[in-house]
Amino acid sequence: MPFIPHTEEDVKSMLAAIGVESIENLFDEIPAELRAEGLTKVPEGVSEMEIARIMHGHAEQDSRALCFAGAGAYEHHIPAAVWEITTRGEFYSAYTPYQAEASQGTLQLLYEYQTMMASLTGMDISNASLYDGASALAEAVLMAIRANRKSKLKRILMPRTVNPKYRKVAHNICKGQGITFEELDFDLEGGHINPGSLPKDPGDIAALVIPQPNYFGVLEDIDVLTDWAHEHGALVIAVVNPTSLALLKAPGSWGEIGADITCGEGQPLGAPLSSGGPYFGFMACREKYVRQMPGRIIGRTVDLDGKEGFTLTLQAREQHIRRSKATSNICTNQGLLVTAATIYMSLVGPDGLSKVAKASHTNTENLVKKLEDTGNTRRLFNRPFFHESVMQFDLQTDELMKAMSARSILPGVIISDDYPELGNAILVCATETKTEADIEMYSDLVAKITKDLQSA
Amino acid sequence: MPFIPHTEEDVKSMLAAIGVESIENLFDEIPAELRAEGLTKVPEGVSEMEIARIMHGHAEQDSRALCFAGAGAYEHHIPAAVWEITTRGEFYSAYTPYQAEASQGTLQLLYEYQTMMASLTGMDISNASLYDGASALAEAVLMAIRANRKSKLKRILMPRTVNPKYRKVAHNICKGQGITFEELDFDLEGGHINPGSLPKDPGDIAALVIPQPNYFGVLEDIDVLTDWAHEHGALVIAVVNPTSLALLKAPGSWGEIGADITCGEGQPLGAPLSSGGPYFGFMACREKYVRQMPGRIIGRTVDLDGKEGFTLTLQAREQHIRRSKATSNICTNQGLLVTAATIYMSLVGPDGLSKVAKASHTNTENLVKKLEDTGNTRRLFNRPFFHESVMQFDLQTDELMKAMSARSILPGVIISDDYPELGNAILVCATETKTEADIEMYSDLVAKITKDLQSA
Amino acid sequence: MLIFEQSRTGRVNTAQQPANVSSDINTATTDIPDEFLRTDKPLLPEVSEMQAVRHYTKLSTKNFSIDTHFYPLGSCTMKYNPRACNTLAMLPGFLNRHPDSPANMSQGFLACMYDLQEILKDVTGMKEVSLSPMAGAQGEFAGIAMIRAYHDAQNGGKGDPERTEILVPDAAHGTNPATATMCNFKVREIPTNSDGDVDIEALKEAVGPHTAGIMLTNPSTLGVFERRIKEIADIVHKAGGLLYYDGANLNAILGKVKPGDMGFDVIHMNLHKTFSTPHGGGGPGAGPVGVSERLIPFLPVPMVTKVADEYHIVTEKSNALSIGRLSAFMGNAGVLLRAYIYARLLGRDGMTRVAEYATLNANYMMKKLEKAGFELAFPNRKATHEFIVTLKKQAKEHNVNAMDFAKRLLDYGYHAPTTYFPLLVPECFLIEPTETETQDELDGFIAAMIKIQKEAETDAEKVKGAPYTLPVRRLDDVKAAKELDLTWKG
Amino acid sequence: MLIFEQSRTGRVNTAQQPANVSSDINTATTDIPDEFLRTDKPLLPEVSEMQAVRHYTKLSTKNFSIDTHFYPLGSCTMKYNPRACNTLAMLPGFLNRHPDSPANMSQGFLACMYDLQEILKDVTGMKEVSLSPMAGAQGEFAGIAMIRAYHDAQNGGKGDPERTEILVPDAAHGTNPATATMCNFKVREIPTNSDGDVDIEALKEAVGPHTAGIMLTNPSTLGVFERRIKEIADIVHKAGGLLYYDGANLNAILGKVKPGDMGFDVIHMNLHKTFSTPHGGGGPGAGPVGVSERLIPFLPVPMVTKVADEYHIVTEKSNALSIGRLSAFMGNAGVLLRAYIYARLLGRDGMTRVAEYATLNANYMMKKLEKAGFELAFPNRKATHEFIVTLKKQAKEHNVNAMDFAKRLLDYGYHAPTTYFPLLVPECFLIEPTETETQDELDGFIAAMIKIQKEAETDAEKVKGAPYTLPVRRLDDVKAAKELDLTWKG
Ligand SMILES: Cc1ncc(COP(=O)(O)O)c(C=O)c1O
Ligand SMILES: Cc1ncc(COP(=O)(O)O)c(C=O)c1O
Repeated sequence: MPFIPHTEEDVKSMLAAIGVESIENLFDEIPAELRAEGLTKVPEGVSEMEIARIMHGHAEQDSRALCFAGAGAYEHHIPAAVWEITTRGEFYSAYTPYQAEASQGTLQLLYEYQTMMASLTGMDISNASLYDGASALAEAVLMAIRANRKSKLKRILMPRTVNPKYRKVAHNICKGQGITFEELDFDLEGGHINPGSLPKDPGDIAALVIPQPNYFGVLEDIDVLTDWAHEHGALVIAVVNPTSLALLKAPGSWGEIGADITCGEGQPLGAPLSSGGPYFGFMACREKYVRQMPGRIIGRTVDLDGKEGFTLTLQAREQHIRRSKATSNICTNQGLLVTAATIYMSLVGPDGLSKVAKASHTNTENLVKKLEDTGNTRRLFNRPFFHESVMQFDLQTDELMKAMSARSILPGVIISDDYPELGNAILVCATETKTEADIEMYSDLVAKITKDLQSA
Repeated sequence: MPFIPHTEEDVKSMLAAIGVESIENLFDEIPAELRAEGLTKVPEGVSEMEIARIMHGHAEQDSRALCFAGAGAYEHHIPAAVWEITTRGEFYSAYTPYQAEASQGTLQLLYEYQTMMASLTGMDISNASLYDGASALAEAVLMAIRANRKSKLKRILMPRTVNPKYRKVAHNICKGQGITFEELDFDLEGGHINPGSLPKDPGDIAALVIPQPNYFGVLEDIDVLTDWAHEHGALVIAVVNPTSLALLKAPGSWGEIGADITCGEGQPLGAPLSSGGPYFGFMACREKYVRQMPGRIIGRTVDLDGKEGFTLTLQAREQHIRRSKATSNICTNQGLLVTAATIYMSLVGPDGLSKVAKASHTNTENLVKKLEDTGNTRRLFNRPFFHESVMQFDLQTDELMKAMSARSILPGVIISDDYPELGNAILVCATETKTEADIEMYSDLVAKITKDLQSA
Repeated sequence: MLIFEQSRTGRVNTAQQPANVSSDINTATTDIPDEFLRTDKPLLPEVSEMQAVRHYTKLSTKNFSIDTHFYPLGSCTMKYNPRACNTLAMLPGFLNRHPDSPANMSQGFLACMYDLQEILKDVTGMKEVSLSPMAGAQGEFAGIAMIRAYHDAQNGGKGDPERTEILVPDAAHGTNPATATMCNFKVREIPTNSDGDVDIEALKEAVGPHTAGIMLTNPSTLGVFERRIKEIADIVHKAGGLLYYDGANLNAILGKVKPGDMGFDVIHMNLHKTFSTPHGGGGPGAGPVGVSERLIPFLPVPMVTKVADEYHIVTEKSNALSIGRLSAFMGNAGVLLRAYIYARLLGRDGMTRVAEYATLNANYMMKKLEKAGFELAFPNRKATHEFIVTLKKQAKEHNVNAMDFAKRLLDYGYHAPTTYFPLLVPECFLIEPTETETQDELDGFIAAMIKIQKEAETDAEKVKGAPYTLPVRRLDDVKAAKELDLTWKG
Repeated sequence: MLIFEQSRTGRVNTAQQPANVSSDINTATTDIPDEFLRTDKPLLPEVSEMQAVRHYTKLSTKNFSIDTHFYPLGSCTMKYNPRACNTLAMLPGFLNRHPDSPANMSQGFLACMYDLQEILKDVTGMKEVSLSPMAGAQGEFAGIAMIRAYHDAQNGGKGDPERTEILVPDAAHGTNPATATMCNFKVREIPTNSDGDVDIEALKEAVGPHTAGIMLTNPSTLGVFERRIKEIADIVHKAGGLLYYDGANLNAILGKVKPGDMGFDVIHMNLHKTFSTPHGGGGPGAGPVGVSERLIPFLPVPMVTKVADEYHIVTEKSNALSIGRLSAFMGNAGVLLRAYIYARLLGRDGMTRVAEYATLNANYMMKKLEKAGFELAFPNRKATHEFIVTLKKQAKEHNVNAMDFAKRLLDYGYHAPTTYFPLLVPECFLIEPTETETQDELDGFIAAMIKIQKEAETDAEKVKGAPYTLPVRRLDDVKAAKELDLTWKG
């Protein structure tokens, strides 16, 4: 029996110890009319050998594409050590460190993670993870509403330069609680929130969300925006890419006093693309808001002998203690991904992460230039960007996508659904994993496909 | 610097502690005229990201072929747990357990391995590995010469049904010591050593080598052969496939008193094909010969408190103690592969190994029948076989090989170099990893190719 | 020692850096204007690859885990996570797929997701499944949000604004009430009777036009099967409420009884429990939701459909009534892959056996502990896949409480059961052995409990001082919360 | 507990078995006649997958290893094994290649092997390289067999049968004399002078027409560079002998000096040392051999050549003078892949740095230990990548010997250095820190040595009773060898 160790004799002796005739008897409290006849649609069991062959087949079907897509999920080099250590049984098959003494490995790692993330974001403290970047933004919004005691109206200013999927998730998760999101439109030249377009008298706002880089890859005027929000009594929620923070100003240093809450998608720190998950959301904030923070937090303390150790702390914020009054319903989070991220950050270090950021920036810059050189596409926005850029193509984007994907190149992400005003726009990205030859292959192919399709 | 942790300041402080000016000074005992100018043919270093891409490319080049080759290396299903545990740093990056107290993991595992192998082979004891099956046979021959005190002539009877590569290796390793190998030819009908063809008066022979199954996959008359050897004062060296031992008579039970030394290739027990290595040679023997055994042996003992523990033992046989009088020069052996094999055997168990053996047998039987059904090929030998069979084809074997490999099927191993008398012969094998569809694909393709080539 | 304490300024790990990039954080090697740039170096470790490997390898060995210890943490289903699920889910073809890849580049992955949806439908008896929620609690959120959406769609779209309450038994997991709050419902607690079943009279009193729904676990977190579930369903349905099933305990009933047949309208599953995806030291999980007919339109996106042998991704574009997406992409896809592999390995018979042997193990332990003198919370009931021992006698007589027992178990090489949950049982040990443990292992745990009981009688201080053999002695949680030290400051 | 003690008759691990096969060992489910069949069940464990995983996971944690501990085992080069080398060598495309695949199905693998041959030629300064030997000792065998083949081919093929002796310094590794014996040579030991160099006068006396060759390590196993190597080469060459280089210590001189330039005719390399392939708890290694011009025809097969951008496998078929193959296939191919990846990661400059920093670390430790009062075996010499401390004073004064120090180091979390080798230094500690260790780690080891020295002075019994903190106390090796217990008997 797969994964069940019982021999027939074991079963006999165990049933005898219980004092029942058969295993079936153990289910006799279930009303007879409810009993199922077993399963029918679940296939018959297969051996590991068989499923291995099936899965190899499926994996090969979606063969390794050359990926120029970003839009919230980025292909970075992941050191082999990251997942070799992360998948060690002791990390992989443990659970939430409820018994701190028997979980010092995970707990110390999380404390180290909190330290790294707090420093990277320029915040005082970090939690131990949320589900993903999008839901982390939702939690940040809920947290801001709780934290901003002065604001009464549960209004959030949400720029359209925030990842549209994040905006949807924030809306879907927060709407039950009567929160309203007011959109801020973007500048069509710059692809950013033009500070000039900010309302003079915005009224009672709980928080302004500031993405950096924004969804278009463009850099926002973070200092001006942050100060504007604070002047109007709003908290600032920064949504950032963690790789970029090795290069870009940390939210803690935005404007005069810095952002209040920082969140984002942790995937670039050691998580493979893997169809969108598991990734992890990170969240960091000012110390004064720590009691409003959702999710696990690890603290350093001492044991009976005065020896240093680590433990879950401030649990009174959480659902298992506070139940309906908790800061969030989150329980299981994304521990293993944080394990990978902590090892990733240790392996690349501050220097390496900065080089990853720079190489990604430079590669994207080269890609944009090469694409423009074809004459068949042009960049839409004139502002500095991090490692993504919106390109407008002469072709219909879905035709281009079809032709490129047939050649195993993923040219980027089509964004016209969310931004119809931008026309045939594709968001492109070239991280440090792309070589000059890759970039050339892309631009050559665009030229060729455009020619072929236009002459067809 | 890849893998070197020193900062510039470290270097300064260390040089100061040593009292030299520069690292270069540390090399000043090397005569100046010998100093190299550095390296020239070694390429420039690359990052892990770059080498990963290069190696992915190379690996994909030799894309997954459907493998019907055996001939000493067998594709079996390997449970995922085997290598996930084997490559844990504590197994992967430890060395020979010289400090027993700090190596109980490896030592206990090896003791368990010795137990499993002794039982599988029906012998009293096992060592902890040799390099591979071929060199294990060479060591077995040397050991037999030492162990057979009655024999003076260093003569070994070596059937031609033993893997020709093993015979070559045995010859290459043993010839320096004046050992002579006398060949025994095989029966052309049965593909086995015909007991009737054994010399009546063989003279002084140190040992007879008996392969089971033999190189052709055929089963030898092990009982008769064993008894014959013992009657003539020769020791019996069994060369066996460990998978087959779940099904076939253990060498310890051959004939009246069983074989004296058993050796073979351990690869089928959890080692991937991986171009021929690393595999491991196993060797087991009667207790009375233990002091003639080459390689590491682990013993169970107690510690200062009387607690059970494991340690290297009988080291007086080995080169680091006995030097020029050692039983072998072997030092580093194939520990990690034995680790994998031990975990493999624990995961499949006696029942699973027997099923692997049976399924491999049945699949090969089906393959042979299906191939015969095409009318383009026939089995050469009429004796029972384990999981390999020699097939004679209508086509030139190298034409067939070319045509099949172009379709990513490896149809088997061409053996005409070693057995020109067998004509267009290919040694085929279908382990438990092959499905009916695989086998049909093979036979259909043979029919098609034969037709195409014959009509061309 | 913390990784930061092993760090040295200027140490770099060249093999892990892209070549030909300046690292000086202060030089504008890019064309990005200075105003956007960081000027300080973030506090990431500056260690060699070996230092990092050694540090985290050693840290890992300070954990108890399923791969090293019996881990009978009630309500968490800490059973063996087959290694093949990990190895196969980490095949390059799966890892490299970008979530926004078009369907023509994704047929292999989507086939697995589609099949998993079908499998989960069969297992739960629900009509349709969405895989996207990223853990149990997010599954709960999706479920309750669907209940809200359903009521909002009543009366020709005008909604049913009266329905502001979610009923939750007092034994419920903390995520249940927390979720109801997140969806802006009021929580009303329903008491449990002495047999561990819901107090039906209290329920009857509680329901009404304000009832949006009830959240139930069956088997409940008390380790018993709620026998009058049909009656409960009728009561709630008649009042116009919907039934939410918290699937955390599905392991107990796989193939034996289906939530759909019990009358539930919506269910979440914890794949990291029942489908044995790894717990990862606190996640990731996956909390797919299944629904009855009437809630199908509200399911969260994305989902996968199959049309003429091709797989497609369904988004909010085509499902206007959907509660929408709850994550940027498709939830914890890699976890879903692991669950799919696990389900295929088990197959339909294997699934049913899971419930049988999980139940066998729990009942065996329960009886043996009872015989050894431990007090059961519900001595007249059969255990499901878990059961509760109450140590209130020990606490009273020897001043050795459940926490002390728990810590001492660690010394004996066993992870502690869930303690102090459910809250209504005093000095509570919720014990879930799972089906993958051997009788020997269970006997070992029971023997340890008996030993600790003896220790409690003869040397209570010893138990109260535990653990002694772990990397640290008992930790000061009060100090941790009072003198917050949440990041290393050098 | 042994795995067998966790076994139960009849327990099977279904997921790891091919389907549809009867398992009954007694029924002839195949057409194989009974006379060939086994009737008893072999003693393999009958455990569940989880039991096996848990058992071997826990066993692993009882090991010291590079990934967990500083491991300054002299002569063994226990440096960091980059994880990428493992991950990439285990790509399915590499694992699935059958060794008898034709060259057209093998270009990816063969390209790596060819490149590795070229890299090793550069590193050693030899003219041609064969990768096939499976460890250092087999490399030695190949080397000495080639020397024999060379002498046998002299005099127009009549050979030079007088040459029956191989010279070996008394400091040589045990594999050297053992190898010479396997090739049927007599071994003549050459003494070492007080500076650690070969006693040239003794050498001059030893050489003659009976000299087949000499086996040397340079730097020697005494941790010093043999300065008069050229003179030695001349002496041996003039006498008609050849020079064999034991490449175990190549880590010390990578890119700094090449064996080929020192006058060696043949060399083996230990890729598991210098090229950082894993030691695996005792292997596998890889011991490629390189030769000067005159030995090329004798190289072991297979080798890889490149003709017009295609790679081919060279076998005994085309190389008639070859000493032949020493393994069934191509040696430890997967180890060779790991070495290749490592070499590419380092590159030419990285290689040279290896020698530099390995040497820096060794000299630093040597000086610090000397300052702390430890006696060096060769105080007037520079260390190479390793060096020797002799604890004879401690043994004499406090009755605490090298073994006691070694065991006590384990308590302090350090693997012991190589002890009692080379044999000519009494109470010998051969210490090789390698280049991948930090100054902090070296300082920690030195501090531990100083502490143990203090303990030896004040509480010798404590040191002699070590270790105390490991899974077992000091083991009784005498009992192990006397009362042989080599397999479990139930
Ligand atoms: C009964 C019950 N419900 C809900 C949950 C929440 O699931 P998750 O932790 O995956 O969010 C849990 C798990 O901890 C549980 O045990
Ligand atoms: C100096 C020296 N020579 C030869 C060898 C033998 O190498 P191997 O163990 O790989 O056979 C060793 C390694 O142990 C060694 O240190």
